[in-house]
Amino acid sequence: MNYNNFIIPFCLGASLLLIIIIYKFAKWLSKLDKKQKYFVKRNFFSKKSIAAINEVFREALIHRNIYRKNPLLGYMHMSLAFGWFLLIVVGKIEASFYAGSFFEEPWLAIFFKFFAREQANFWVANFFSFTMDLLLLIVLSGLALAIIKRLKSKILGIKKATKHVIYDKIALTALWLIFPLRLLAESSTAALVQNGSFLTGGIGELFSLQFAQNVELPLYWAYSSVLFVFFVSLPFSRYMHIPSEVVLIFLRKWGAKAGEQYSGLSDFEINSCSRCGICIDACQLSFSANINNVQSVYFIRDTRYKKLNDNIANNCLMCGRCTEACPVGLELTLIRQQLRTKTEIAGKHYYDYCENKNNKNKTDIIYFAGCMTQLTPNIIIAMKNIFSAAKVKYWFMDEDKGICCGRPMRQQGFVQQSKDLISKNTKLISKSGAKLLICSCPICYKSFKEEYSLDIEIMHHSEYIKMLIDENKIKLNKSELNIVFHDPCELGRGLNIYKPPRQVLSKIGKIIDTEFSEKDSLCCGGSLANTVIELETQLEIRNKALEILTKSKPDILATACPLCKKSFTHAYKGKVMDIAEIVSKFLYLQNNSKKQEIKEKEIFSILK
Amino acid sequence: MKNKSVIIIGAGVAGIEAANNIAENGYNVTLIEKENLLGGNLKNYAKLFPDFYEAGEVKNNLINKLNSENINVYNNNEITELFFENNKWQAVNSQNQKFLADAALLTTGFTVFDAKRKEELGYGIYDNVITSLEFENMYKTGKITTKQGNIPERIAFLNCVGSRDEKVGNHYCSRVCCINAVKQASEFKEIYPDSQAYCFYMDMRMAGQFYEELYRKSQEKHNVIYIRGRISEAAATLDNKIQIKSEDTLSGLPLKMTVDLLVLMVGIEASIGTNQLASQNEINGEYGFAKSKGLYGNDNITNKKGLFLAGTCKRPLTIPETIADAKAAANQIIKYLNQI
Amino acid sequence: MKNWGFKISQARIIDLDKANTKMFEDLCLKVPSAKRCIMCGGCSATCTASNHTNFNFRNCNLMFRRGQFEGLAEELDKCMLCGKCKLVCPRGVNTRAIIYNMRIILNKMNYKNIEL
Amino acid sequence: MTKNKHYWNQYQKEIADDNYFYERSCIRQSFFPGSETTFLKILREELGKTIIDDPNQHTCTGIGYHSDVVPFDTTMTVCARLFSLMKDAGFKNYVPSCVTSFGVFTEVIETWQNFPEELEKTRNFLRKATGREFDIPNNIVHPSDIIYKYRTELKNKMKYQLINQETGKPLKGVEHIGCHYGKIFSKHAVGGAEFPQVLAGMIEEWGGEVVDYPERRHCCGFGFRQYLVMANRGYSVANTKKKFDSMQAYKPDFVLTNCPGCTMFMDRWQYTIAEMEGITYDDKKMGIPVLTYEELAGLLLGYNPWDLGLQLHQIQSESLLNKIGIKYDPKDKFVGKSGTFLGEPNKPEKLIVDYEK
Repeated sequence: MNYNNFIIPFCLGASLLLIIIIYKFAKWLSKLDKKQKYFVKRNFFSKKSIAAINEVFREALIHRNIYRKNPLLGYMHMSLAFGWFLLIVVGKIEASFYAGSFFEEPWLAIFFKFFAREQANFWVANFFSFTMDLLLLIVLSGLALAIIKRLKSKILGIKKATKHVIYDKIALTALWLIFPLRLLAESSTAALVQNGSFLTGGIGELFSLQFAQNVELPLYWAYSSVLFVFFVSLPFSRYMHIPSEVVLIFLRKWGAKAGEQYSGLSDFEINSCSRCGICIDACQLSFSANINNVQSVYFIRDTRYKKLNDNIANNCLMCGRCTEACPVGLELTLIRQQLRTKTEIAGKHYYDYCENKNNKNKTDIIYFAGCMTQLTPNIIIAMKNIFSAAKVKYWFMDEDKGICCGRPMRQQGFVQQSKDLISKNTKLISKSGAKLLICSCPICYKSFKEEYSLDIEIMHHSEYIKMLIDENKIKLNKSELNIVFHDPCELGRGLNIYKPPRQVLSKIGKIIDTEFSEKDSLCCGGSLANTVIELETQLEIRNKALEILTKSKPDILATACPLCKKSFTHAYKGKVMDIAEIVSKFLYLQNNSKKQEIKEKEIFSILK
Repeated sequence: MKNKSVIIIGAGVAGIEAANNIAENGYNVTLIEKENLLGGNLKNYAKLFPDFYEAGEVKNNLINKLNSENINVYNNNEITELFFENNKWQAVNSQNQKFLADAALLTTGFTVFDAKRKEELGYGIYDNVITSLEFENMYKTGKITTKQGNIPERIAFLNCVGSRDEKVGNHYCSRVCCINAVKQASEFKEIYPDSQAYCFYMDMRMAGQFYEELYRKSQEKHNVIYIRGRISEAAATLDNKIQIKSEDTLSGLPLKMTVDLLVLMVGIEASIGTNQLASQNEINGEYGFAKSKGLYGNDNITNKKGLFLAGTCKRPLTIPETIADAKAAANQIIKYLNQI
Repeated sequence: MKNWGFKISQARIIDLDKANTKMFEDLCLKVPSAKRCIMCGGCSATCTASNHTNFNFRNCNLMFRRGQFEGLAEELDKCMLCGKCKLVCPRGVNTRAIIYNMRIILNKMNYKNIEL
Repeated sequence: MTKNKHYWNQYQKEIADDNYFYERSCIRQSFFPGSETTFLKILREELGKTIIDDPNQHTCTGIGYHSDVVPFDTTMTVCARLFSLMKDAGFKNYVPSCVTSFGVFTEVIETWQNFPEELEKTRNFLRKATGREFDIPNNIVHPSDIIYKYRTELKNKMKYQLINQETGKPLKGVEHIGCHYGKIFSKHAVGGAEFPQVLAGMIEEWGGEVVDYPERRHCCGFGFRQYLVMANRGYSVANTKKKFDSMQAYKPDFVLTNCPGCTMFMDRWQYTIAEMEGITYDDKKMGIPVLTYEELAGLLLGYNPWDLGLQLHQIQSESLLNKIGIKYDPKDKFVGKSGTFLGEPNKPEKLIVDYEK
């Protein structure tokens, strides 16, 4: 049997790792919610599993997403992950080939050079030896890049590297030591028995026979021990993302979706974070306000180590920019919202005072302005204008201060209260018999779409205006105005509505592109979701965003959210208008030429 | 010796007063005004607090003295650049015409806050939300009416619009709006004793001579009702009245009422000219106002040799304060011209 | 225990010698702008809950500041956290964060999914 | 506090030096029966004054008046009858034992002086009802005023001083003036309303030290309506508690009062507070003794404490007696005038009433 005492640390470490991972995965899988479990069962034996394998290959080994962001960074990850993976696979084949059986000792592949001392020197062995050296070289090159990244992250396109915890540092040190030690150990064997190829053999030649004899066993011990350290620290360090992400990809392919509640899937997501720190660069708190310790990477890290505090949990604009940037595709904003959930007080009813709000009139269309819109009366007036121009009958649900949609409560983690509000509004809406609900505030809109279970159509006013134009119910005047459209977070990244507002605005003026738009658009700083930063910080974020948005000196800075409008109006001396306001000003009045004339004058006055 | 000259930019209260004082001493003064008429912001007012003195009279007294031959007045001239070159202060107007002098005095003054920036108060949206300036204009005509031409039965004055407001970036107190609201409420009640006037305030700052007395008189004689609370929403009702919402903080209850006219007491902001010329000469202070060298004895001089400041280009001031400040500036300038 | 038919009345007075004002100081560490309030009442004026109930954020903040916590948690439950108050505040007080933190403190709430 | 020059020293009032017409208090006779007897004894035997104690006297209606059950016209007429008794006896100096009465009389007289028609009306009422005539007293003083006036003479006759025998330091006394003594008309109070000297003067003259604590001027909590209606009683006791909470830190040895209500409530509410909330205001859980000025004067003059009626207080005063060094026989405590044992009262649950040295 191929045995030496130095394999003990490796075997022990590998078994421990296996046990811990199986235990953790079993626990998380059992925590999956009903829907997620259903999908897993239904799609386990389906083509989706094959698609998942494909995805694992592309994302977990080749790291396509990171490659796209920065080729050098992608190569670093690929060489380490894929290189090591191949080392294991090819090593296994090599060992099986050598032993003449597939069921050779499991450690043989790892310490192959040591045990395969009297291997015949023919082309197959040479081929394997060469391949293995090549793979080792690739891995070592990746390692070199990793060291450079640690020292100077900017070269690899990362402005701010993550600050790591002690587990990470131990695992990282072990990881960095594995391959140099393997190289040295194998080189020493190669020096003694000449079984190395260009790399191990080449370095082996530099060793004297005496020296190689002296260091060979200690080097294998060191190699094996470092493996032990890495394996044992892996489940407690960021390297847990390696096994977790594989399962996560399968779960996703099978159709499991993260819901409002924290679940086993969330556990997998949290552990799939590799703490690469890409989210730090995407975060406006970082690049506008120089707050660098609260981003998703730290949020998830602190959650994993059960150290989460209010300052980190609540210090987030929930703008979703990090979700867009995450290479693992973690739903960071949603996870944050799940985790903000607070302990509840059983049996409490919070908003009974809203009961006296009654709707007597039946209606087909409801207009819900939202709390914030109450403070931007121009939007409400504009919407009323548009409704009357399109001759639409509607019920203005919150004309006399309505019930909040519940999303602000949910964002702060008060689920019970949020549900209370949702049920109050649902009652009002279903009583009215409406078929269409139009919102002016993207926050309410997202809430109605995702948190309510209303079986009526829900639209943001930008979509509704688009529909009115398409149906020829309103006509607009064209002008020469230059318009910059600012995508509100909840409307854009939140609900993927990028086109309708642009289509509407392009009927009025010329839309000018900005540096950050659509998926990359910036938060206005007015976000309600952050309860930690103070006004001063919000203004820094706003000013930076405003600076970028108005670089081209547009005639109008358009947006589709009362909160964004409010943020920008206070600082920008130019025109900041909601899309509804602009449309209302540019309504073409067919049957009244006199009014139309006045209208045109008004349009002209906008430019002033 | 006396052929030395000074440019004064802005022919408002401070500019004219300083011009008169300097010219009396035999120096040449170039007084430049961007508008057609002289008098600056004083033109906008009918009567002055706290004694209801005719603003027109103050203005005429100032302007009438301007006929000294040492003063050259250039109206309709907007200065866009001011700099020191070849031992002269040079002011350039928008037509690229240059004015040269040995010293320069900035009296570019203030402009009022644009109330449209506080959208929730409905200015520019609803007809019957007006600013204190518009109220003055109406008062000049002797008729204070709603846009529909009716006599307001109820009028509300809201203090601190654009002052003491972090949201619009103005942390400072404009100092004159409180007493101005008291004055305007009293004026309103003089004309319409049967109507009711309300004044919404955060703090009543009556720190000038006779201010407190006027405040008291407005309570006793004119029955102006003071409510400690800030209005945070205004909306029009069907009959074009304005419904306002505030908290009556002293009773701790929310308060809503309908008024025929809502007057926003707009605060003082640095004028565009002040902002522009001060930053060109690196004497820009907080909030776009110009910065003097120091408050104690150096308030009219700046870090730039030969560049002087007077009036509300530095900070909100009342008219008597501005006049005194202009005299002080004139004194400093004369001293400076004597030395060079 | 004897039935007296009456109880010793509690003083209505705000006794700043005994009141717990430390809680407000702690709150200020989280929301420094809480100190800036000048009690203008703009928040309560715009508040939806204030218009339907006797909820009054300005007063809640003041009571918390004075260490008067009785009934405060129930009072704060009426707030919908919509954030309008934050938008109208002339002093830039982070009103919403104050309510959020007062709620957490008074109800001793914690994160549900994380055992801390 | 009188050591410094104080403005209240100018608030002095005229106190007649002899020939007093005494009017007893309704409640004091039953709650603290030794006090009034002692007062008469001191005046007659120690000071040699003439004071008449008319058996025909009656209430001044004070409690009924302040509880809104007796109208003012009735009160004025009832007071007038008392004055007519004095007129019959040929006296001019009226001395009501009770501070409530004192307040009522001063109020009535003030009314008559300002509204002569009321005086006429009252004369008519009295004439119609009883056929009596009356004169307004020349001098109306409270008995505590008289003791205050003669505090130095009394001091010379005293066997004891308000000095702690063990430490040699002055005893600390809380003085509590009845509200109606000085707060209705401050001109009738020695030292005015804010710093009444009447009791403080006695304590200081007799060797003690006056405690000046924050709630010194606060009402004892009686308040008539407050105590008499059970629903309001919690408010009444809360006021007493506030006073004791405030004075506790000063560790007073005794409380001295001049008003029947105050003596009663500051004494009895200590029991209530102890039983309800377990709070007592001294180290031994026995409470702070509350004495009337007559009782204090009597003690210092060497009278038998049981003759003064100290055993009838809720808070027992043995601790104070020991501090002053007064000799007493515990066996005599519950022996009546006839020499028979009267039996011991029931003991409270939390407040300790048995003195063990």
